[in-house]
Amino acid sequence: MKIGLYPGCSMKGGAQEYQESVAALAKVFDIELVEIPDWNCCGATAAHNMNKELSLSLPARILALAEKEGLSDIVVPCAACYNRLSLVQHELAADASLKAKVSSIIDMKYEGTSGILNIIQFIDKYIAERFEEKVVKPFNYNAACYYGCLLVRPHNILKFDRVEDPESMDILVRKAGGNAIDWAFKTECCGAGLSVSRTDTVARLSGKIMEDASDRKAEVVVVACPMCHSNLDMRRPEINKYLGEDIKIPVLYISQVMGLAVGLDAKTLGLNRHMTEVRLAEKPVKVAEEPVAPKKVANAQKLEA
Amino acid sequence: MQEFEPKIVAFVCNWCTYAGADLTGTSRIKYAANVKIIRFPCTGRIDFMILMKAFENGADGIIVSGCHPNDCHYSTGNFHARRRWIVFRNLMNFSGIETDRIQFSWVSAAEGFKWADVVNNTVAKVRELGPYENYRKIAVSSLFSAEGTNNE
Amino acid sequence: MSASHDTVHPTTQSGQIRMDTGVIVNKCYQCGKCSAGCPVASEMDYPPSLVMRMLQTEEPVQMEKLLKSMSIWLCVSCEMCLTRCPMEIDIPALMDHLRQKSLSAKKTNPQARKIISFHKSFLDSINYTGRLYEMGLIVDYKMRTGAMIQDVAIAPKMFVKGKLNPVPEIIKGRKKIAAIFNRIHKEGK
Amino acid sequence: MSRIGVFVCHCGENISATVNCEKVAKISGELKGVEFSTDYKYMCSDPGQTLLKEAIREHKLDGVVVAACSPRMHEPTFRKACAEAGLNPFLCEMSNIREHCSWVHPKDDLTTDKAEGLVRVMVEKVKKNKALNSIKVPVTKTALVIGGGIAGIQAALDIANCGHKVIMVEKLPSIGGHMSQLSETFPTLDCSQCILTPRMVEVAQHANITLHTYSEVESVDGFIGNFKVKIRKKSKSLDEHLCTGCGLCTTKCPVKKIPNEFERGLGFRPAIYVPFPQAVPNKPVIDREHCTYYIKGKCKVCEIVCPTKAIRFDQEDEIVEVDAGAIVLATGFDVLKTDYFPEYGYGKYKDVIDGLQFERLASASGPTNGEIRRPSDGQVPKKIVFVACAGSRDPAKGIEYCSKICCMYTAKHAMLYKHKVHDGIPYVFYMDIRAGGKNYEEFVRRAIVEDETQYIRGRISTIYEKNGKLIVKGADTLLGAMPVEIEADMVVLATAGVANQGAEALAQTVHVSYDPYKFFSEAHPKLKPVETNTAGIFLAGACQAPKDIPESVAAASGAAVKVAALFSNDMLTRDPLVAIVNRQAPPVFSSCVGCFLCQSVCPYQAIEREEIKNRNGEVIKTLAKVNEGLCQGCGTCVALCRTKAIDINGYSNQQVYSEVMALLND
Repeated sequence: MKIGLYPGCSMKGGAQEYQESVAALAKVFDIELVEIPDWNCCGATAAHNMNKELSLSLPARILALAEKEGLSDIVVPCAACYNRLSLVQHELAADASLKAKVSSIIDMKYEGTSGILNIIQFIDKYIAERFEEKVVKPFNYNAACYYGCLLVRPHNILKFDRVEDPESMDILVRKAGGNAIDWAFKTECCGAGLSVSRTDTVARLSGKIMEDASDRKAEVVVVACPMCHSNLDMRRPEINKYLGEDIKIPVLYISQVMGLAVGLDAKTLGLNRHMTEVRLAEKPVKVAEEPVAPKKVANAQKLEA
Repeated sequence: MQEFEPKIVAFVCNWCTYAGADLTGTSRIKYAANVKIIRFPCTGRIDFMILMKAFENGADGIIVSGCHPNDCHYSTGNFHARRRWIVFRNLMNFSGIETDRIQFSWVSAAEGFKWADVVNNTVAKVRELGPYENYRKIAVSSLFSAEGTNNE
Repeated sequence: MSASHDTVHPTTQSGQIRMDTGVIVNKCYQCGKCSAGCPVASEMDYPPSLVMRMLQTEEPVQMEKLLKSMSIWLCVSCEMCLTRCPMEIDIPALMDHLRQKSLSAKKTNPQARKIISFHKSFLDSINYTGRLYEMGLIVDYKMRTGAMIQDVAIAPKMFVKGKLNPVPEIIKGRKKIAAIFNRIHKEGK
Repeated sequence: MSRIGVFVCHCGENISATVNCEKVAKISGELKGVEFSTDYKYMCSDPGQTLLKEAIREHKLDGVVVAACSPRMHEPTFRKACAEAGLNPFLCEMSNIREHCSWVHPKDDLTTDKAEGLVRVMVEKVKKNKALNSIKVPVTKTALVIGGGIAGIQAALDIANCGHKVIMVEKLPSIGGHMSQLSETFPTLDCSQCILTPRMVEVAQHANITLHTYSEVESVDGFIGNFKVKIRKKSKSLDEHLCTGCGLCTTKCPVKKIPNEFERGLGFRPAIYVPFPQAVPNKPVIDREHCTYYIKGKCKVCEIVCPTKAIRFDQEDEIVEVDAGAIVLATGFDVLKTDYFPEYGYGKYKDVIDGLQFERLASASGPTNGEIRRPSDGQVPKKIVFVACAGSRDPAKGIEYCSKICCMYTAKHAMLYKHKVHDGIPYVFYMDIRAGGKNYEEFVRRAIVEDETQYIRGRISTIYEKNGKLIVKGADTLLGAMPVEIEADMVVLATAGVANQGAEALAQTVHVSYDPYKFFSEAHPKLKPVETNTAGIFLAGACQAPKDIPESVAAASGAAVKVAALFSNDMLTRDPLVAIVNRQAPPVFSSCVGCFLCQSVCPYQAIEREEIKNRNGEVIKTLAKVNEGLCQGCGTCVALCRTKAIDINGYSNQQVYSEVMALLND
């Protein structure tokens, strides 16, 4: 099975372990990930903050390249890149003249036909149903799934999961034998692109997130975005300084969690690359208990319905 | 030469579209003067002899408009009208009348703007189609004349 | 509804904004839900709902304030405001619009220098290599801001962890990327 | 040769501003069959009508065309004037040259031409008009009131006290509606139960009122004065005549943990239950969904303990057929399901409740006996956040309109809380305070000034739980939209008032129109607020739009008067604009061939079969016959009749064809 891959810059640098784990996981389920040849950066926050055309053109080129390769599905593990690519595809689909303008800027033919998958959609589509039989080492920890902003918003365009209190990652974690806890900061912002320029802000925002996670007895925070990861993981010293605590909860990529469950070793998954040491106490494999999903509707409401 | 001014007859129901057209008036929304309205109790009353009669007498276009589905003052009249319209469309095709010459629509008593739009769009459409003469040419005038339909 | 009803007036400021971003500022009825949910509102000089109000006034003075504000640069485009806005007003798009307006009018807030420099360094990195070269970015950023000591502590650790790439990845099509930048640059002129 | 009079109205400037009225009058004066024509500034004015009457007498007119405003406006006026001048009113028609001409076109010849055309059309129509006499139909002086809330109760009592019979149908086991759930009522803070219960009892005991609880309207046929209604009395599994309401069964029922609807899920009830202590009638029903006997086939404890042996497990639904002359809809409202707002965590966090639930907490007869205790752990909350506009004025997720009652009941809630928990702090997040009403604004001020309620102008973004507290994230838009975070013990959402779930279905059953929000539509937003577009059916209370108690009661009394007025005559006069089957001399009798297609399409079952017999009493022909009482004059039958045997007064084929030809041949 051949699927396009857009790793994005951070996976080549700060978030190599993310790429390593995704690749390893794909391999287990013999999926061939084809990197889009000669891909460029999507422009991230910088581009759409500074220049509209640029923020459209850079992703457009990527998609155009993918089309040239005839890659119908491209997985974009980085939530930020996923967000940019999806938005651009949507915006260009809505406006023909803009589409024409952009393809003249990038000097390439752009159709906007490729299916863009975030990491969760990718796993759901190509791995999920074959996953459980391959689980050898259930990941039985309390996991706080952190979705961040870019995976679910803007909902009217991405149309992915529930915009408030999403659950797709929780479901995957449960499949991996983990206990996805119910918590309040699933989609609160971590500070994103301000990581370098406003570290204090990031410390505060990410701090609140880590605080709630630890309050609710999370043993691990699971993410699907290098930016979230670097803020929650790399900025941990600042976070702990802000909170005046010493939170040691490691931050794992969803791909790493699922990798561990199917028995891949820490090194292959690049767990060693995290700034916050990943120390997960060995636990006796308990029968994966029925996860306590948050009660959606109170009885009274049920009866009315 | 001056532009062709189409003659358009509007057959509307008393409860929704007639009231809607009244609202267009009270809201002072302007629309083309080519349309004259004939009031019916319900679109269910409008049989297609009447439509044919209009064409025979030189109508270039027709608007049939009543209450929205489920809003009919008589609960089902507009459904009959809709079914009849489907049949009539085939008859029009058969007799070579462009179906665009008839605009069938729902305009509620609250849709003053919509009425103006319906009129203007129809006028524009019919203006493009040009005047309608064929029927008058072929119509055997006695066939549908008032006496013919007179029941006494 | 007839067309006459939602005609845009590019003569007015809000009409202009609507043309450029599709956002109708007068839709906002100041419920403040955006400011309530905004992660950085507490640090902003004008929280989102206030930004909306200032735009509604049509006062050049207010627009001036906004272009010189910190708010527009602190906005992290997390889209929370849009997600919860009862009127579905695309404030993030508005923020992008204001940022670019502020840049082209050369009115950017001095305190936003660091943020803007970061963005600039970021884009330059793309311009030169086609991709983001983190090490390069950081260095370049430090040159711009003079924040020499910032983060030097973690750099080595990152290096050890293989998180910092000593050599930039340069893509074959970098000339094409540069071309893109040029074309857009000319457009801007 | 007809003698028609044409009267062109200027309507002040309204018509004459764009239409040359004099010209219109002059031209139409020259039309064939027009005897007299003139124009006048205000035809509808008294001198205008006098002018009309005199002309009729003077010129012996046998037809009148008034070219003025919409017939929907003044047709009755001018027809009345004609009648007074001795001309059959149905020989008078109106040309709408205002709404359909002068107001929608610019001042130019085309507009005047169109006006002339419109007049010509009516002149031709009038030539074919027939003198008609209005139809008299008997009125059944019994009113059907659907819904037993405060509106229904008020309407029923008012009508009954006028000496007319009333049949009340209530869906639930008891009447009382939402008002019976309320603790105190604004702006006077008098106890809801105390003022409502006497009324409920009065209904039950009133000689003129028949009460059907636990019942629903199955179908409505007929028309004003003569409705035929089928009511489904759902089985209560109980012989009401034997039951004394001792309540033993309810105490002995083994199933006890069913969330109590009346308590909005804050309390529990058994499977055989009386919804609340003051219920009317105060007799239990068995909830078959939860009753062990109906689920497992055994139990019957209630039957065993019942001293009067009133339990009837095999009892079936009963269909009651009643005649009614008028119908009052008083089906009330519902509150928006709050799971529209996942960010508020309703249903997820026990201590986030809605307004009605708070009413129950504050109610002396409620699950906490009137003590404000939070559902999760029964603690007395020290900080409560009240969220106004939870769903109202929210096109994105809720409803566009303002629910109107929330501002007031939220202020009331804050007050009640403060009165019960003196050291507690009530916060109210609001957008605007809409306190238009007698003593309303003063009430809200009191809540703010005397009871020190913290009013914060801004909407909540999100609510989440943090070690036992509810963190409420809002902003204070009066402090530069500064973010506000409150650690509350409980949150009350002022959820939007929406139309009842069954509203749409009911509207279709009784044939009334409803708005996009499924609220029933009044006939006129200002001048006919309690009438519907269907004659004989009236509206009372919140089934029309969110209303508070005073408004609902006022509307109910209004509807009652309309019903009483309708019942004040034994006969009801109706326009004779109905269908007729033509009759001809024997041997033909009629061009009707008896296919009865008309019968199959008539929405009112107004077509009957008439058998024509010869001397020996043998049926020689069967014809369609229209029941003038039932026919509403939609004309669907006319359009379908293959032999054009059926026609309709006022819109006859002749009239219509003349109109069409006049309209097109100028």
